[in-house]
Amino acid sequence: MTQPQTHRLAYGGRIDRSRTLRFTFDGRAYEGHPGDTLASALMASGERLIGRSFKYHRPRGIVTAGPEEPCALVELRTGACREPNTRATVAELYDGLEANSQNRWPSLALDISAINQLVGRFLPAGFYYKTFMWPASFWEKVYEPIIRRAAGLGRAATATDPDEYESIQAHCDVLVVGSGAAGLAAARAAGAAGARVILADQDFELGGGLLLEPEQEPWRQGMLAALSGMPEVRLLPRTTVFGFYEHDVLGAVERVSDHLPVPPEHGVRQRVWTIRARQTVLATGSTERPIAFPNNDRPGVMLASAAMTYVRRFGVRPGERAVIFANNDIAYNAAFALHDAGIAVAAIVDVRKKDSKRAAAAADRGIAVKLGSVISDVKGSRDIHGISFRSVNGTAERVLDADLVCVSGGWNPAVHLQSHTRARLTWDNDLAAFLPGKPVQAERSAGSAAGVFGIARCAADGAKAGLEAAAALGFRDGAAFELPMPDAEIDPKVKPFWEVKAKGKAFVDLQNDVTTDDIRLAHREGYTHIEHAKRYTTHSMATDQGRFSGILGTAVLAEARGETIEKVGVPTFRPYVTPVTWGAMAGRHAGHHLQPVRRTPLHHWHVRNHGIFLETGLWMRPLYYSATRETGWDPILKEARAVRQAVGICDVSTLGKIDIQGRDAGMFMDRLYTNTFSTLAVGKARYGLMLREDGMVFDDGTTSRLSENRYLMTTTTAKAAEVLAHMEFYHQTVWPDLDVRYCTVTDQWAQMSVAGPKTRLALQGCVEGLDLSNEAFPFMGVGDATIAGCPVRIYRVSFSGEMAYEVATPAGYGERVWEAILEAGKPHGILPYGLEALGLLRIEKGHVAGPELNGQTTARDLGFDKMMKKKGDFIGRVNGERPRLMDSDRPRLVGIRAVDPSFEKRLRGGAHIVDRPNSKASLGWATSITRSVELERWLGLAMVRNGPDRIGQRLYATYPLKNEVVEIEICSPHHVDPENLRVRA
Amino acid sequence: MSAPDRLSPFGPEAKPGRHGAAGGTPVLMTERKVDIVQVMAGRDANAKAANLVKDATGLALPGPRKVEIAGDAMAIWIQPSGWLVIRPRGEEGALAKKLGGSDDIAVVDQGHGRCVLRLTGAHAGEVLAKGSRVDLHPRVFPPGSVATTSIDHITVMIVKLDAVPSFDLVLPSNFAEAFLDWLRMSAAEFGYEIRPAA
Amino acid sequence: MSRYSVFRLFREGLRNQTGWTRAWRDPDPKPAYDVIIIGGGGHGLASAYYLAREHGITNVAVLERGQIGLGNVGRNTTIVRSNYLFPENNLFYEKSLQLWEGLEQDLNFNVMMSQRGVINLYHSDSQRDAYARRGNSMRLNGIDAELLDREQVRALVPVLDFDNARFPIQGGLIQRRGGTARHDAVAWGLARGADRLGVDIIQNCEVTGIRREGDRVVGVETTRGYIAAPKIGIAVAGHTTQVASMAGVRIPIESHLLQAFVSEAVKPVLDHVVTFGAGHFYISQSDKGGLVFGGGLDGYNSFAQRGTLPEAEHVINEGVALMPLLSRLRVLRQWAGVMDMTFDGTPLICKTPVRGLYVNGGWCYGGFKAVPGSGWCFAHTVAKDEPHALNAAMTIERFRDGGMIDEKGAGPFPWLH
Amino acid sequence: MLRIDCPWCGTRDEAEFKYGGDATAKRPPAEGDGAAFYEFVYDRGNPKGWHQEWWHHVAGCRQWLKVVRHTVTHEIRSVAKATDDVTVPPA
Repeated sequence: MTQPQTHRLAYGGRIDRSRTLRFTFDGRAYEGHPGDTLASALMASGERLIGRSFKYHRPRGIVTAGPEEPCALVELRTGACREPNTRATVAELYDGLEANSQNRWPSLALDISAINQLVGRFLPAGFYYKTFMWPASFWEKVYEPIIRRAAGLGRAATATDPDEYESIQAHCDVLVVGSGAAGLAAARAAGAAGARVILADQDFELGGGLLLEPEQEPWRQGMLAALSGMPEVRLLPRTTVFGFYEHDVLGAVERVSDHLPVPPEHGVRQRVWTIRARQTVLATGSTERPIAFPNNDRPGVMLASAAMTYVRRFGVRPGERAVIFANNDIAYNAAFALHDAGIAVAAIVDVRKKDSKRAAAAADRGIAVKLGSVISDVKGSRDIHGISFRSVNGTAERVLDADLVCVSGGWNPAVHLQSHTRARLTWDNDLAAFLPGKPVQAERSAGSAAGVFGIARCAADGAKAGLEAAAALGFRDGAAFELPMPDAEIDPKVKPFWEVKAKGKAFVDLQNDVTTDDIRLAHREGYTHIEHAKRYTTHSMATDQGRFSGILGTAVLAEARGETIEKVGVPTFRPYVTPVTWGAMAGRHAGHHLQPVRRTPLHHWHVRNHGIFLETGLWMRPLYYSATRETGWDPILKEARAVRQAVGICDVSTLGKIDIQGRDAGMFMDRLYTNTFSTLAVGKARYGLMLREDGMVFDDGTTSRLSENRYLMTTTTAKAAEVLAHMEFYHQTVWPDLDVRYCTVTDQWAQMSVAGPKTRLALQGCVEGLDLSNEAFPFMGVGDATIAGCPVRIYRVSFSGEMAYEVATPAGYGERVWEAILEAGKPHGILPYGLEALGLLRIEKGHVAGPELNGQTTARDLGFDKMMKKKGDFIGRVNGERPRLMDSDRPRLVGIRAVDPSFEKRLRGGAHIVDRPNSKASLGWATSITRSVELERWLGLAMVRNGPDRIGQRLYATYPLKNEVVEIEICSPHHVDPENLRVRA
Repeated sequence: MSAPDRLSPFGPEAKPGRHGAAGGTPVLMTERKVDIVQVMAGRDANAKAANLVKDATGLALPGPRKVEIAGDAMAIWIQPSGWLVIRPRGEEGALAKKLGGSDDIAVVDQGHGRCVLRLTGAHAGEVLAKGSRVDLHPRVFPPGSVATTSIDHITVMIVKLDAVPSFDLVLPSNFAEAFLDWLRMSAAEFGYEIRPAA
Repeated sequence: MSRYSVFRLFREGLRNQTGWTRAWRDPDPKPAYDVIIIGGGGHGLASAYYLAREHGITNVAVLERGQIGLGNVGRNTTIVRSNYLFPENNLFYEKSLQLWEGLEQDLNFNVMMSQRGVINLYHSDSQRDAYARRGNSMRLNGIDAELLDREQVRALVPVLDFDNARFPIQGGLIQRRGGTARHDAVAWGLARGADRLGVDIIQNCEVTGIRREGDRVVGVETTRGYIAAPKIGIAVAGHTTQVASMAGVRIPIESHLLQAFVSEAVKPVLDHVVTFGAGHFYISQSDKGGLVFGGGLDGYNSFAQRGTLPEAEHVINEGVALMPLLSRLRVLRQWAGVMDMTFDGTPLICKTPVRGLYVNGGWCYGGFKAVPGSGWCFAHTVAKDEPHALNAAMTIERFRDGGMIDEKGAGPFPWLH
Repeated sequence: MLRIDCPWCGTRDEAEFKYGGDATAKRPPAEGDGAAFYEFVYDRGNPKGWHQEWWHHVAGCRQWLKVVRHTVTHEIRSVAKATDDVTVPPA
């Protein structure tokens, strides 16, 4: 049965009593109204116990009404949508909401681990550094699993998130963070001046503190109406600005659909805004802070402003009989708000001795004020029924019945975002708080975030900030507007007071269970710096990152050190102001959307024809083709045999292609490559090798000379982009005088390698306008022709070692040409072949590729000594000749073959080469291994110390990961046709 | 030689039709059938290149960040001394041939390597803003502007045509399908319609 | 300052923890020491500890500009492993790992060394072969390593995306002895350990100059006065080039930013350290429940200890792609550390052209796991005035003579390592 | 996130650029010796302060730009074309 709203006020607040929303907490049914948060709705039903603390599992309730809530954390939603550690105080209520308490077993009311309280005296801060060491072997096996199970708060979702997220790239003249009186005024002032404005607030209702002031409602509504009417002003409720980054970029997360059971169709759950703001106004307000006193963590102890918020905004009675504990005048507002709502206020316990106007006002309402007094204890456990209080430095305790304690230790301006910019905070003695410091980025703080209190004053301060921000960008003379009616002048001055020293645990970090004694212990042990004390005690390291009570820890530490709070300081504030969901940050890039897919012009032919694909970089490339999706070597060997024995065709469109033109094109090529291209004949191709400036091989490929001053370079698939950037670097920064122009044409061409002894026959059946005979079109020739009416350029180059022609055609004609070649090749047994067969063939032939060009090998290592021109400059020449790179003992490229011709004992890439089966001394490693169709055995390429001098030696390939050792013979890398006759056939 | 039919780089999934949220004004997506040629001028050859393009197409070569638009044809500034010349599709390779080129002016046919997607509709700017890091606000990016940027890791040229707003997006063909995936996801909340190529 | 023991904890429990005293002293600097270590981070403290423990050199000062342990040792992702390709690296890191294994007994301080296993995922055959080359190299050198196939990885880490990934997981290389340790505790434990052996740990003492006589060092100028020493060790990763230049020594290092992140604490979902093979992402779950993760460098020289937005998005993209159920968790905090990046990704533990001046730096982003091994080797190098075999290759000269130790093959681009 | 004011394209996000390291290193002429080429590749400045560095506008105009940036504050003092001479403030 549904829990009645026993604590809902009959009237007042911003909730819509005409509509009822049903929800459950730990399986029990509750109801609330639109405008409620989960916390206010639970409170309306009289729920006090919401969670358990991290270490002692003490009962915890609701202590704030905002995102800084350290205690009332729940698991919201279930299954794949479960959101652990959700702050009930900002979770907007929706119909059907399901929430569960967390970090308790078996139930919230009866939590076995609460036993930790009894042994608590033996578990001070940092105790784990001093124990769990005996016996040594027990840590992983025994202690750690126990600690891990006990730790953590809520549970993660159980499956992949069904919701979507996205990001938005925003630009504005003025970003205003916070929509209280200061924020609204700042936005309106800047907007009226003509600036492009974004106003963001984490709350689902805009207005900040105005939402607690019914008499200011007309002004708030008027401001919102005016802002909504400005085309260049964008209002973003439910949007938390979480970080202020360099160059005036801010990050924000908009909770688009978290207030709905599920996001609307085609809608996202959350959206991350990257905001480039020319000026920023931080009107982030301020948060009240607690005071440490024994049992200050009991459910029913909350911030005075929170109690006031539940009464004024949510129409809820947080208790029946309240005691206010304060060191300032502003807190009296809470007392009066409660009183006006018919809640008994037993007393205001005010640490200040001096009487004040506010005390008189309290007396008028018949509220007792205990000046110069402090609360020394709280009675009760899961619920409270009274407090003890005494004079500040007295001992005689008196008792008061109360079920609600409203605490106010003063206010902390929300300076987190400004701190991200590395501005130095300044200390204010009147407020006993840190204020924003001198800006170092284009920002200014306004309103209570800047230490200004009172609605009217905040509005005026915000308007000024908005005007200044706009003026700084040249936007002037906006229309003036009316400010809110002046409110009661309240002196925000506080009497610094942080801790009541008395018997019992007084908490400074309510989530991590850090007490004032823990801080003092850290100090005793030498962890006296705020960062050390924080890390040693875990104070300020909970989900609220110290926003709730960080300053308390500093105050206690400062007292122990005998120094000022200003000197001790607070731990560095870093992003995120409030934690941000991973999904929102990932945006559209979840799952297979991590990176875009790059497709060749022939992609869909491969799909239709059973290509089995592999992700290589961004590309998708067919490994092999199999209608039955069979795995293993058979389909690969079949394709490779087709090439060795008949003809095959392979999509090589992924090769990088760069069109290079200009009078100095040849000279440029000569400097990029180790070998010479300025001597290459027009209409010819040549294999080229590029080095990095450190002498390591960078890339290789064939480059053709299309005319006197025009070359077409091909690069490896992997390095295409890097090669272009490399060329641009050397041309633009080192040799700007070279008269050369170039651009990528990779996407322009579909390119296919047709290879095998019957290639010429196959192509002659479809190529028009080019004589393919060996005489007319020899190896390394380049020519234009047409196939199936499409223009093609044909390069007679070979990667497989067979007679081969690469056919390039404009991308849109790729499939036509490919299919025409297949058609013409049919009588000759043509087969399409994929990456696997391509690799097999190049390994047999001894062509190097990725595994050999891995950035660790020099040209000499790979046997390219002869390709390095003796005269003239080229990139990498000099550093490539450093002594240890010339050392013949370096691993150098060789071929290796299994001695055993059967396929029983397998060679694998990554095996190491040793001279005895059981040797541990590696002589090198196998880079590329394949089953050979030519030699019917395992073979491949390897980098071996003194490799070329070992040709003929019997060594071993050892693979300890699988305990395999295979006897091998070192041989030439060119397993197939070392004389290169076939490619010239 | 007349141009044989070619495959669209946007792939078989780019079928004409209305998708995403119903109601409201959809974003319209149309593949443009065009020829594209990249022109790169050598040192001190910008004027010569301008004349070359003027004679061949009637288009003037614009300066940085600008596009010269004449009817269905346009010339886009892409980098110092570098432009793309785009006009409705004609004979295969004809535009490049007509421009010819010389030792100090490189002319490179990109008619298949690049493709153009027209994006138009009241929400077109909002859709692009989900990926474009460039400010497309009319104050800073009026019609006749071009920006090359990166959207979802794909290098895209954004050409602002009018205040609707309408944009021509120049894409690398190998990424056309991937870009369309992203665009469809981003436009779904407003609803979108894929039009037949034109 | 007494030992930690169960008895001690019990007694202090009964008397409200009032008996605990400073974990390490707070001495004023003496006029002279036998050895000065500049830098009170993990490496500096470990170096001092092993100088005293292994070589009996106890008249040592560790000079820390601010407070110990708040540089990279307090800013990393706490991963400990020795799964390197080249013997010059894997033998060194293995020594370090072995020291880690005994560290808490050694120091009588629980650094929460957790050998939960480090898994490097591979996503293609060629990547598998590259990891196999590494794993086989480790095995030949007596270091544990196992190659896992897809199903073996799934059994260990079921929360990874095996169904919808852009770069499907094919398997992984696991070092079971690898894992994590509580980073702050390492600094504190080493400080306490060194202090107990007589080392002076001097905080708030910034070195402003290194005094030379001819080709040798004689002492340092500090904000707390001149301090003499015939041997000076620099262990200030992140600022190595700045400090070395005080002695006129140029070091081939660039400073780059590496970011780290932690999520809100949740119940255990991940029992290992996992590294994504198709990007820059690694993650583990702390004993407190937070998911601690990081990615690549920001990619440009930086001394700003400040997180940035693009790298956060980049890293978190890969995290969600790898572990989809992270999507609804929240990232709590983002921070950054300044890395010493060398031109081959391998550190420097060596002598310098100036007699009596030694450098320990260039940790790139492998510094944390190296802490004990680095201190052990640096102590040897300083004490004996010659490197130990384990760090003999980690010299400055290697770049001149071509002896780079480039595990990635990324080349002379520090920001790519 | 850095925002780099490309002299050709205007102010753009870091994401459009690739970093290229120290822009003060000059490649020696062809006849340069080992020491000279060692310095070009390995002897880089690593100032804590103003740094002259290469940025390549890869997803833009594809120009290599000389950027003067502060390595602590990230403030960018100037962005120039590859062939321009730039002045670097004292660190």
